[in-house]
Amino acid sequence: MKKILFMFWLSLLSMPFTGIKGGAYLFGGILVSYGVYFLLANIYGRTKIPSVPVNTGLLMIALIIFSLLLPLFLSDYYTDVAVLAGIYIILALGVNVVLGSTGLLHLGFAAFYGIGAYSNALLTTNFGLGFWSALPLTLVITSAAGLLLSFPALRLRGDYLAIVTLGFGEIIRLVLNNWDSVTRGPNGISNVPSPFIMGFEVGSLMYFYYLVLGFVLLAAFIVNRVHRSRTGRAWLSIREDETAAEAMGVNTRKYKFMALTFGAFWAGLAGALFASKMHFVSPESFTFMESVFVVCMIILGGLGSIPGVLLGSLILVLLPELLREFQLYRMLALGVGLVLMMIFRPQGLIKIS
Amino acid sequence: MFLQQIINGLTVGGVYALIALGYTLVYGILELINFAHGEIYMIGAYLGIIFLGIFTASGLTQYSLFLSLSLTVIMSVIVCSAYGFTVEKLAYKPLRNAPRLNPLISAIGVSIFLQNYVMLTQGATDKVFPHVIPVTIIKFYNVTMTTLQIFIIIVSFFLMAGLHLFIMKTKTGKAMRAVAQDKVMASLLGINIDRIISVTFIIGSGLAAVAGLMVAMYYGLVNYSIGYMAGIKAFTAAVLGGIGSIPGAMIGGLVLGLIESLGASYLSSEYKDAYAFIILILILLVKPTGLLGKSEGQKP
Amino acid sequence: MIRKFLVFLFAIVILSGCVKKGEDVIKIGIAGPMTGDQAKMGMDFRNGVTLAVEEWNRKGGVSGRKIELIIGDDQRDPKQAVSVANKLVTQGVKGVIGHFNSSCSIPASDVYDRAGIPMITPASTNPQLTEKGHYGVFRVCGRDDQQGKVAADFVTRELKIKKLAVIHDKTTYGQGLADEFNKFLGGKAEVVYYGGIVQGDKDFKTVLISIREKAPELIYFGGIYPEGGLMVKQAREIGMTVPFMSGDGVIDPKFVEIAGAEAAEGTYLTFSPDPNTIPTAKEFIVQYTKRFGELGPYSAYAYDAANIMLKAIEAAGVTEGKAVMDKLHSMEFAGTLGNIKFDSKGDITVAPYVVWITKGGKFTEYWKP
Amino acid sequence: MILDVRALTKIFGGLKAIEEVSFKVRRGTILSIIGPNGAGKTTLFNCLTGVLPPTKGKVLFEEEDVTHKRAYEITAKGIARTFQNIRVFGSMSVLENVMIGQHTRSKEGLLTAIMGTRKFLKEEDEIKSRAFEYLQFAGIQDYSDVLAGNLPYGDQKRLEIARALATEPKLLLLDEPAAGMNPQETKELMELIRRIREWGKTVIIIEHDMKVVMGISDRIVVLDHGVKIAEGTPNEIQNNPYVIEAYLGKEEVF
Repeated sequence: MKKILFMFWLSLLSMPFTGIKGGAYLFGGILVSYGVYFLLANIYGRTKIPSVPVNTGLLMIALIIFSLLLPLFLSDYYTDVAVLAGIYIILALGVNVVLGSTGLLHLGFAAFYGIGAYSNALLTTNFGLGFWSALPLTLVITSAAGLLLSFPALRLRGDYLAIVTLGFGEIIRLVLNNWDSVTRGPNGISNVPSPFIMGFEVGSLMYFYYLVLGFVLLAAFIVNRVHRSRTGRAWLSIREDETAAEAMGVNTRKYKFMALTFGAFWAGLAGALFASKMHFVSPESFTFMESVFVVCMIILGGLGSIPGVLLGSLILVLLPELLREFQLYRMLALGVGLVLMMIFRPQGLIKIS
Repeated sequence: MFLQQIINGLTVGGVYALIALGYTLVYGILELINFAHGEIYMIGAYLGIIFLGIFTASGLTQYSLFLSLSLTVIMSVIVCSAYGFTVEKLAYKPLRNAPRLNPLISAIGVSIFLQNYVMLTQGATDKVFPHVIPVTIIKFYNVTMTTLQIFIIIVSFFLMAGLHLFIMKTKTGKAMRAVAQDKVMASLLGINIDRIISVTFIIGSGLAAVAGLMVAMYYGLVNYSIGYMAGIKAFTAAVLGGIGSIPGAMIGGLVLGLIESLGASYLSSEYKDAYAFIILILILLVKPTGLLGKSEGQKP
Repeated sequence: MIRKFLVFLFAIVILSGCVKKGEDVIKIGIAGPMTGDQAKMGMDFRNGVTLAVEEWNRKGGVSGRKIELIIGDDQRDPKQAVSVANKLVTQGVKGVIGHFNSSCSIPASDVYDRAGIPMITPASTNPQLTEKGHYGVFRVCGRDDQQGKVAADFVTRELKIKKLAVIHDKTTYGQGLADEFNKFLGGKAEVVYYGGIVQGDKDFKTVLISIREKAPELIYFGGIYPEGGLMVKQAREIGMTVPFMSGDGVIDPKFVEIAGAEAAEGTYLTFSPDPNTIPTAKEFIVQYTKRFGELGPYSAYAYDAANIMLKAIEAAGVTEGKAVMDKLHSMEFAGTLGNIKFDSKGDITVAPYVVWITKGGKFTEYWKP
Repeated sequence: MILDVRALTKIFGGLKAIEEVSFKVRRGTILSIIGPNGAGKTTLFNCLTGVLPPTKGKVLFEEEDVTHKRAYEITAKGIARTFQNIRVFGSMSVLENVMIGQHTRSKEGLLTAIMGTRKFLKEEDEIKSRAFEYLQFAGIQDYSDVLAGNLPYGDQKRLEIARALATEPKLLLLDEPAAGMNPQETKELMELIRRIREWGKTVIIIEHDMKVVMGISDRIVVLDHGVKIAEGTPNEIQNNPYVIEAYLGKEEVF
């Protein structure tokens, strides 16, 4: 009864926006979906999503083989989506180092992504560098940006850090939009060339797919290695309890530095790939929502877990593409999803192994 | 020109200050950056347009503009407070004992939800506030302002003073301060923490609704995305003044409004949105407690 | 979970392989902002194209084949635009009407170019689009440099203004237009203020106050109607009476609604000639208003773009991209807004811009170059 | 003298949490710090370990001034601690918790980890086997793969001690190790602390359980309202009138 009253309250609240009829529909909708949920929960006997034991090794091999074969029977469109998913995975792996492993809620990662994309675009179009010669420079520039931001970040805890990184992200976007002489402002930079491998242009989507896949594997491999090393353990300890970590001899400042720089490094790589895939960069691609989107991927998959990052990125990139007709409701669902995840399953879909 | 910019800055700053109060109240009590607060303000602005529309359609506005406007304000404040109350109950209360990051992420989720909820139900295009309020332009020497501007400045000050008195003098206000100081102690003294938190959200949301309404009237234009930027700026204002401090939020809001106005006119208007962030970062680096914040005894 | 997900992925792969391309229809893509804050523009544009396609289908289609419209929503986000373009290509469209925003059309044109599919945009006015040299990119609207030139001519020759201020909204469109306008002034009038504002901002008084100090005789604004409307309104509130001038992004009934009829009075806007005064457009306007209500600023362009695309396909006899593009380059088309012929870049040969004025809350044609 | 505390003072916004506290600790002994709640015992620990910067005074560790060093540096020099309210790394495994303790005693960085060099692998193996030894020492080796947060309370306390020992300290600070333990667990804990001393480590304990304090301490320091009111052997303290007064009416101690 209390629940029904509560649903009634919700529909009452919505009435100024949805009208009386809309409010009534909403009431019915919530009631029905709650009924269905109740029924399902009764059938399964429990309401919680069970955590899945995953045999990671075997699964990884299967996944790699699967992704190697994938473009052979995918249409261009889905290859395109897969490439985008790959780029997001790399970006999310970077954010995962900062948020998942070290526990720093960074809401400005789009800035590093953007810096990576713009560095690549500018170096290749203005200085005639190729993708490969521009890449190391791009990575140095983004890592340096990450290092630069870690100075203020080191002094702040928790939510203050979130808001400062958010501000940093917005400042970078404004600079990209307003520094016309370099970034060409809102027009963006077009004609970013494709990468060449041994004098052979990786123009076709399928080759680009393999290039991105290679980078994804490399990133996952490296991040995983670091995750399980002394450095990774130090990061985790900071996430768990900063004071205790420091008391255990972990130089928390230094490791936060490292995490932010290391995370920015991958964001830079993702940005460079994004630029050469789209052949075009503009400030609109690096908004606050982009940062939130990546954070969502990690939260969905499970903080700090690498398979979780893969799963989270895939779900959040693929689902909206598959359900393009429901595009409008995508963000709505994302918002509700975040709240529900925090309340019912804060550890993400995949449990940290 | 300088004086003109000051008046302009005060108008904008008054609105920031009203929203900032909501952040400061909630942060003081829950230590949570209520990311969704900006959206509550946006909802307040929409509610104003919706209710005024209803009253106009029912003929009330033609009968008495004053009555219609007052009812609009009352209804918007009530419904908006209900939104704030519900958001707290649904999205923050279950997370009260979770790690600090979780309610923050939940708040971001609420913010995304509310933004898109309004977009879906009210459309993505700008809503125009009906031109019902007669605007008179007042001019003396070189400075021009509208009656609405004066109204906004006065209402902001009035509400801020009212809130200050409420917190200082009333029993509920004192309870709020006690909860902000020490939750455990307050509950031992028999204060109902849940009720105080609800009251906090209701007051904050009500103030945001007034801010939203005034902005809708002043600019005559509202869309679903205004909450994000206004929310961030109001938060900056709260931090600028010292988060948790009520006079701080007021001063922070006004100072931020002035900085934006002067920055946009003397430096560059293209970077107008960046000033708030630059100030925010500088403040947090140099004096994290803000202008009026007290330094708390650090506890590890 | 993972296993289910893999099964899910496989299912998608298999399903996408199963979709057979219906060979008896010709698919035409239409891409623009169907949702988001410019959804109204997208809707006008979609209505125009729908009307044209329905007329063709009623006549029996193109060379006996019916036309099927596939709608892509780019939400005016360049990244989405590329994604939508790829999707349209995969679905086998033979031509694309779109995109709407220059910032979307430019990156998307690369995708269509690679796939050998012609595109005609009804609204992207940024010169860069056709300057890239893609053979299959066309536009039925004018270019910002043409629009900017008309505005500059009007200001210097007709109004004989000596001092003016230029503001833009820092977008591809707004800044592009303002820059072109600036260029064509050619020093004949002094620009006392030049600067950008933030799109989405609501408070422009600070900028206007700075401008007021410089006492310009006219303010030129490159941008779209919400900012345009607010700016005019706020200028009047601080006692400025100077006339405003802007481009096609502002010519929308909402502009007057936001600014208020009184404040908007006398604002000059560059835009294509009034379709109501063009005899060839009469039939279209009747049909359109009957079906969808009031004409949007780009409805006629969308209608023309669709007709031109279909006519070219019919003339080519095949749907193969290159052949259609050849026809588009060589033929002359009778559009509602006059005859259209594309030059080698894909732009229309006659600049169609005139100056409108806002009077009593309505827009009327005011000056022809 | 392994530790020499000289006139240490910590002020929180006007409130003196500890005031001019001085004492010395001899190598290889067990020193207990007792006092009523709010006497400043934990604050003293926090100042000794660099968690909080002291307002005034000096801390000398092995004749070296460590007063304003940061916590991790002090740990590296050889002072380790546990916390009053348990602070294990809850979502890491028990073994990983202790491996963190080895942080200052290992040095491989990011690059060698990425490349997986032989040196790196060797060090990882060493860390792991040593961590396992500490688990054995604390008697919780059976739980090495369990998430630390899922351990029962008493075992979490042991884990904290094992983790602190893994930093290979010369001086170990234990903040109320017996709090919340049943008599059997307390007995085992005392045994563990004695073994730690036999291992050649110096130990400082904050403890309320007087059985523990009197049973294992070599010397006792008594704090009240941030001031040291007495110091001596268990016997001397038991008979000290100031101490009895400080405790009187508050807790029944003896």
